[in-house]
Amino acid sequence: MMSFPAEVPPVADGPPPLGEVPPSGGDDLADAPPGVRADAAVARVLADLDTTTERGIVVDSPPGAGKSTLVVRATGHLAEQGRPVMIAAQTNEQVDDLVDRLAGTHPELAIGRLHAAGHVLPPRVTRHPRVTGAARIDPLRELPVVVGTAAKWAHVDTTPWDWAIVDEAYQMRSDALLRTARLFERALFVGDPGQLDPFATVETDRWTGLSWNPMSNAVDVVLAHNPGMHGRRLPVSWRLPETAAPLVRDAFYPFQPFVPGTVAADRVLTLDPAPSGADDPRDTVLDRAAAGGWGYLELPARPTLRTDGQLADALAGTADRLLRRAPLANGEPIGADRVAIGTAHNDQAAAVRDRLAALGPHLAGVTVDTANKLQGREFDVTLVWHPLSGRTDASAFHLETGRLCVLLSRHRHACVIVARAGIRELLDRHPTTRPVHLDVPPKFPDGWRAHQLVLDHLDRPAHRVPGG
Amino acid sequence: MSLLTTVAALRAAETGTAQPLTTVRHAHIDDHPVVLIPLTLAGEACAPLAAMVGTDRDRPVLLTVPQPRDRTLRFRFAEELADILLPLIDGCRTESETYEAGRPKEERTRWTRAPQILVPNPGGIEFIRLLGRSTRLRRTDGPHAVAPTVPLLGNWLTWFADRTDFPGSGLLLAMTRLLTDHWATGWSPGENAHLPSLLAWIDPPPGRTGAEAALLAEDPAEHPPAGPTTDPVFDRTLHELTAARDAAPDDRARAAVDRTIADELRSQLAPTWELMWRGIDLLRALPPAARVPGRRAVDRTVFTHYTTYLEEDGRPRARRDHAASAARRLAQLEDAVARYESERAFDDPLVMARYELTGEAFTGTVVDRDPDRMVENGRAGLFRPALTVRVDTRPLLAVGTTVRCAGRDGLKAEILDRREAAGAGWEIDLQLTGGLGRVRKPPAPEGVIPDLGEELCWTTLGGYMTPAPLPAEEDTPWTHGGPPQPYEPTPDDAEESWE
Amino acid sequence: MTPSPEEQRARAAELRAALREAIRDRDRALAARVRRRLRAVETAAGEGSDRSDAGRRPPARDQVRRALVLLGAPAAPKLLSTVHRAFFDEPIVPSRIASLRRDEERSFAARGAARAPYVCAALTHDRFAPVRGLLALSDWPLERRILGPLGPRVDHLTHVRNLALRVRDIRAAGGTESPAAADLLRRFALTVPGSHRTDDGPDPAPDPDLLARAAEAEARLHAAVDDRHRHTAAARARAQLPLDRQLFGAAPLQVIRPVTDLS
Amino acid sequence: MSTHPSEDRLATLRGPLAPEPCTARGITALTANPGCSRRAVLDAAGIDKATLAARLGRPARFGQSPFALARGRAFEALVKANGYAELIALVREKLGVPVEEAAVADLNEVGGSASPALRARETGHLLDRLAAGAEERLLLDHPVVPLEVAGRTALLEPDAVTHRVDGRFHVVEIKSFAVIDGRADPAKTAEAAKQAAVYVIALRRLLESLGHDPALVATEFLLVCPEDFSQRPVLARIDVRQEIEAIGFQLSRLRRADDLARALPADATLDLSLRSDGTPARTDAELAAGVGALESHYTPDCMGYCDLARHCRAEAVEQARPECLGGRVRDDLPGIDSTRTALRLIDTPGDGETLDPGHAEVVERLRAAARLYDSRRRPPGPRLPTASSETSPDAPAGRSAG
Repeated sequence: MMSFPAEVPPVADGPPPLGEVPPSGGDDLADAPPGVRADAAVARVLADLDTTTERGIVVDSPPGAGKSTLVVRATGHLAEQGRPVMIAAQTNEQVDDLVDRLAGTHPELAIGRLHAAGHVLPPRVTRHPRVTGAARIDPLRELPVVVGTAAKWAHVDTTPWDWAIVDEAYQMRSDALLRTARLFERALFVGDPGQLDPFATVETDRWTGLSWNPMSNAVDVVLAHNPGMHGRRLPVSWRLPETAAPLVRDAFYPFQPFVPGTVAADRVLTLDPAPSGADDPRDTVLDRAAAGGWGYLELPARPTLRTDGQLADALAGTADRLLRRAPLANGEPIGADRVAIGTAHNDQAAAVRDRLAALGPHLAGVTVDTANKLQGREFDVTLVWHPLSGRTDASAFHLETGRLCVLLSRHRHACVIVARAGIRELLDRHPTTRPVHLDVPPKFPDGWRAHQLVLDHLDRPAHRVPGG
Repeated sequence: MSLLTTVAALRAAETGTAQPLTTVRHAHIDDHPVVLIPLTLAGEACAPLAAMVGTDRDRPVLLTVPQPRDRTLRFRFAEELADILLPLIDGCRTESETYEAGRPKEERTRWTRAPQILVPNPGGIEFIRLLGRSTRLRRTDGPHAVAPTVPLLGNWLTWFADRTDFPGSGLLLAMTRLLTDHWATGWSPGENAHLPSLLAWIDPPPGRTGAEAALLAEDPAEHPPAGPTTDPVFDRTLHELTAARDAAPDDRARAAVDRTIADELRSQLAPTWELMWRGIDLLRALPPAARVPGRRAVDRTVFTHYTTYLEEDGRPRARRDHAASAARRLAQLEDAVARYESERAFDDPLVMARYELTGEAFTGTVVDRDPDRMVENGRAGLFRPALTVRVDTRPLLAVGTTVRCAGRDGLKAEILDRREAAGAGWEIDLQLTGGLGRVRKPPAPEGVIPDLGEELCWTTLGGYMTPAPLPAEEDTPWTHGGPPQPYEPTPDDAEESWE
Repeated sequence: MTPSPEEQRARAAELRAALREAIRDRDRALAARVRRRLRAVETAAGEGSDRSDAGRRPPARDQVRRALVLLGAPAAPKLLSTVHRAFFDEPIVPSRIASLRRDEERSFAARGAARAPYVCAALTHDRFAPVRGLLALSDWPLERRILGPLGPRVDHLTHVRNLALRVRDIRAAGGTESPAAADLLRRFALTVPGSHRTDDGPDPAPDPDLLARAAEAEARLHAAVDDRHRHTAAARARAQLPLDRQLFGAAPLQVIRPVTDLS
Repeated sequence: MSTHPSEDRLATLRGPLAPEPCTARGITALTANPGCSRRAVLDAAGIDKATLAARLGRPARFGQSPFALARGRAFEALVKANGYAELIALVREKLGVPVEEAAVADLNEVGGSASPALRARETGHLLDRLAAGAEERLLLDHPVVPLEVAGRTALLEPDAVTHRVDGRFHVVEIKSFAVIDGRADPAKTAEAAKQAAVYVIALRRLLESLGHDPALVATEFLLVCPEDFSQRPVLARIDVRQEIEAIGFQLSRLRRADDLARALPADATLDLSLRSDGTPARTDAELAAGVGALESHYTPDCMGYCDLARHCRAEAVEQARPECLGGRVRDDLPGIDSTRTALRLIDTPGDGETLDPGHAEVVERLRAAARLYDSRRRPPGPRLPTASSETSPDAPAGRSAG
């Protein structure tokens, strides 16, 4: 066990770091049922839209807390009052998803889908009759709702909207906001603060400590210049099961507490029994995950390449075992499309994809991707390549809190983590050392501590299965 | 960095000799580079102690500050440096040429030369940045007046330091970086930052391996550090001499100590001066890469712009960037990084090999071609000649990926299929989507479509996005703090005591 | 044949390099030998420092006394030197202040009050030890030489006020203070609240009268507590200490236990 | 679980010399390369690593410049001069301390004595009274605070501690590196932050031992540095909760050194003492054996901070350990402990040796890279036997190439 000297208080007891969104929204209802708390939080944001005298609102949403629902309801709320709104999301995938949901919820609403020239809209967008796609703003400008990627909005020149909604705002780089901010008077920023920060292809600390650092995320920048803006929070995760929410909250959201919207009995994962006689750790770890939400398959310690073949085998093999054992989520069959495998690096994902392809076509629908690309997505069961597996050092990239958070918070039912043994020792050898910049508060939670907390949890006999 | 670099480093460790990382030189080495080796006083932010500077290997100029804590002597150093550098910079403005740029295209003029400063290491670049910062905001009037050349030098040094962050720029370069870009040693990157050892690895004296010579080159008595930090043991000598200077009873005695200090500093700088020129020789011996002149033209263009700016406006850069200028610079930097990375790969098969290893590029032989292929698309159809390429290693790029041809500028293709070939290797089907000239149906212009048996490299590198426009400074939106106060140097900037 | 100056310089440079080698090798004996040879060569070449200039300067004692009288409260050597340069044209050589207090103590022991006032110590209010690095005048009352917790601040304010008033007087007499004095005033003005006319940043040329008043104003805030400390402590010191200890401070505490044993 | 036997073991290893004093900088070094057993034992036993390195024939190549030392001292003196005038001005302006607060305690000396033990006792008394609200001090100059480290008491000396900022004690560190245009060297700032974290831990433990709430010590510290190119001080508040946690964690696992020491052979020694005639008590070979018995975890970064690094590097080069070439190369050769092995595996594909399945993947990749590298590279070695004469024919003949 990890032991801290008694005098050093756990980080979570300290004051929230500077610049943190002050916790509010739903806390006065701390004892109310999750549904009531969540509704109250949304209602408060909608009320803010009508009454705020500030230039915007920031809503922090933990994983699966109904961020999209909020965006859809806020859009409907504004449209109802005849207030046109522009919406910026970060990827075409996100925009198409959002348009689909908006049009599904508000079929009467005329929606503009602004896209790049040459972009082909997917069927989930084109099936809605009231959605108009265009590569130029002119035919869309008068529609009540126009949705596009931030990158596309940056090229648009038109009169400003009164309100904008910026979705996945923590994934948006400050310079992207700078390119689009002239298009709106006020904005509702919605996003998940626990996920990966946007990245740049250059390394420089020329702008560190500046409130408008172009490499920061959009929310940090806008809050730094508008300290009076409301910070709201969605208090209920509808995605994460009761088995996952407390760990994810403690490890990644120490200052933005949330509760699961369901109890264990609402999320039942059942599997056919493992083939008799075979004492296969892959089956054992799946059984543990089905029973307790988490499974931790620990392969023998060994320093490995980033693309550890045995680890890729174990992940693909476990996915194979899972789908062969007729998994049911609350009695509904789980298809390959409801299963994802998350990695830290692209080449790891490629290695897993190769193994899956070799195991047969029934695995073709399994999503395999890096944490960056899995942000914002949701599955029933996820399998995770532990970012520190087989490493000889713990670099800042691999310790990054957001990466582990994304990987461990995509699932509705269960999550299986696969790693080489030895992560504990690795963490012991690589305590947090960060360069310290004036005027840049430390980020909490730091990756080292988050990894320790997660490992403490996974190391329990209820979850851990020695493999191979 | 790449596995290829690892292999080169392993071979270097094995043979005791540095191994090449490139087949050509990717940096411009000027015919008349300004070599500048600064030394600073330990413990101070930027207190110049000495510099060896010049464009002539046999005529280094030594500048010294015998008492670095003396503000007057520091500014005398800045003046002396300005007296050397400013004429050299000005000397690049003798001939101009015209070129086409902009949209719509227009004819513009630029100088045919641009300055190039070479310093030993990244610390030298940092020195230039700081010396630029500490001199550009000085006033030439009032109680703390300095010579007019001092703030001008500050502007230039700041500009050099700002430009050096752009990969591919050849205006201000650090020798250790230049060398480690082109050679791998059997030591770690940290140890390679020591210029004497690095050069020993690359070009050891007769009778020794690079590894042996590098170890010997760590001795500070033989090879003083290449600056700007000094050898702490040497500092003891200097400390005694500056104390003697302070205690000197008269100007004559002080001048004597100054001479001794200059001699001692020269002994610390001269070995590095020689190393710098050996490094230049080594780099010059490499053939320049094809795109080096193009990047140098960019240097000359920005140099021309800056000379114009200094003549028309000339205000010093503010202490920190504002929101829009920061974002603009970030966009330019990201663009420069992408261009430099892919240009290097296109120019150099050994660099391209790094991308082949990671699967971002592949080299193959054309085994089949359909030069007249049209695909259906409405009435006219699209002209999409097809190629089948045989490769040795398993292709990692997915179907649908766009690739560019390394040897043929502009030739672009889409991967249609990939499969294991009968016999050995793999085959990749490509359809050409760009670089066919303006023709919309066969035949393609002569020589555009690769021939059977031709070996070519294809890669995902080389697609650049034009970044979206940014607001003008005065239109900075509320999200980023609104329009900034335009920067005007304050009396405080000028007064900031330099002691 | 005597070596040429160039030869001597080259020889000295060689010896300096040899000295560095000895230091690197941690060879102290060799380093000492080389250093002696170096000194010899330097002296021969006329390069060494000539420090025998004491005779041309007034005694440090007088300089220190003059600066202390102007400052009006115990002060550190650095400040004394700066003040002397700013108001009496030349700095006091710090090395000569260092030994001054001990010399004065010896002199007092030998000749008693005859040479008064002596340059003596300021005392801590609790144990009456000499305050580290501060000098005072023996004709000042104990109350002025004893520092309680507020003492350093109050003394600084006294210095500020007295220097500001001196500058005011210089100007009133139609003179101009030295640049060093103006500089000192500007620096001090940064440390006293209310010494600037405007709120938008420090005044490049603070008004000495305003500065003096600001210093007095802050001193008044501390006066009650500080005076009490001084008076109580001074009364105790007079009762407990002989005259020489009242001037030069009580003997230092003895260390009774080894450093590592704190329990 | 008494620590006495192992403490004895560490003391035996060290021999008759007194242990090196344990400083804040030494404690922050615990977070640098905590995987190194050699360093852990040497530090726990209080061995003078610089002397040891010299005895092993590879003296450390760094040291502090007299200029840097003088500058550090001068800046601290300036900040504290004139009754702490600059420091008081800073806390008033930046932290809103009221003008009434100006009481100070100079703990550099107690009753004229500079004994650290006396000063520590005085610091304890004063902190006790301050925490209880019985006294008020804005600043404590150089208090001395004890911290138990691996069975020894380190007496630590923060540059200053303020009380009266937000009602908590704040550690003040005065550093002479510059803050230029609002930015300071992040590595130096990080080192200052770690040192401050050590002081915070020590102060919290002291307050707790006095029966006060340890949370009275703030988890941020005040960093005072010169601004731009001037001597004017500026103040920054820096949150050190992460550093407190990292150092607290390393302090909690210091027992490891005892276990490591106990595992050494009985005759192992690290005794650097000299006999009365000035000759070493132990031979250099005995010392080398003692050091050799402790496993090192050399990385090139060690060269930046560890006095023994050159010895460890020579050892690692001798063994052709991949980490000599940097972390990048080491990561490319997982599980392969020497570059010679790596090269043999690359260059002799058909030597019939059955590859460890864990290595197979690594070797396959390396071979692919080596094939590409060898086929694309230009001929090795310099082509410049007489480079200077090619480029500048008039160069003087005497110029040396080395």
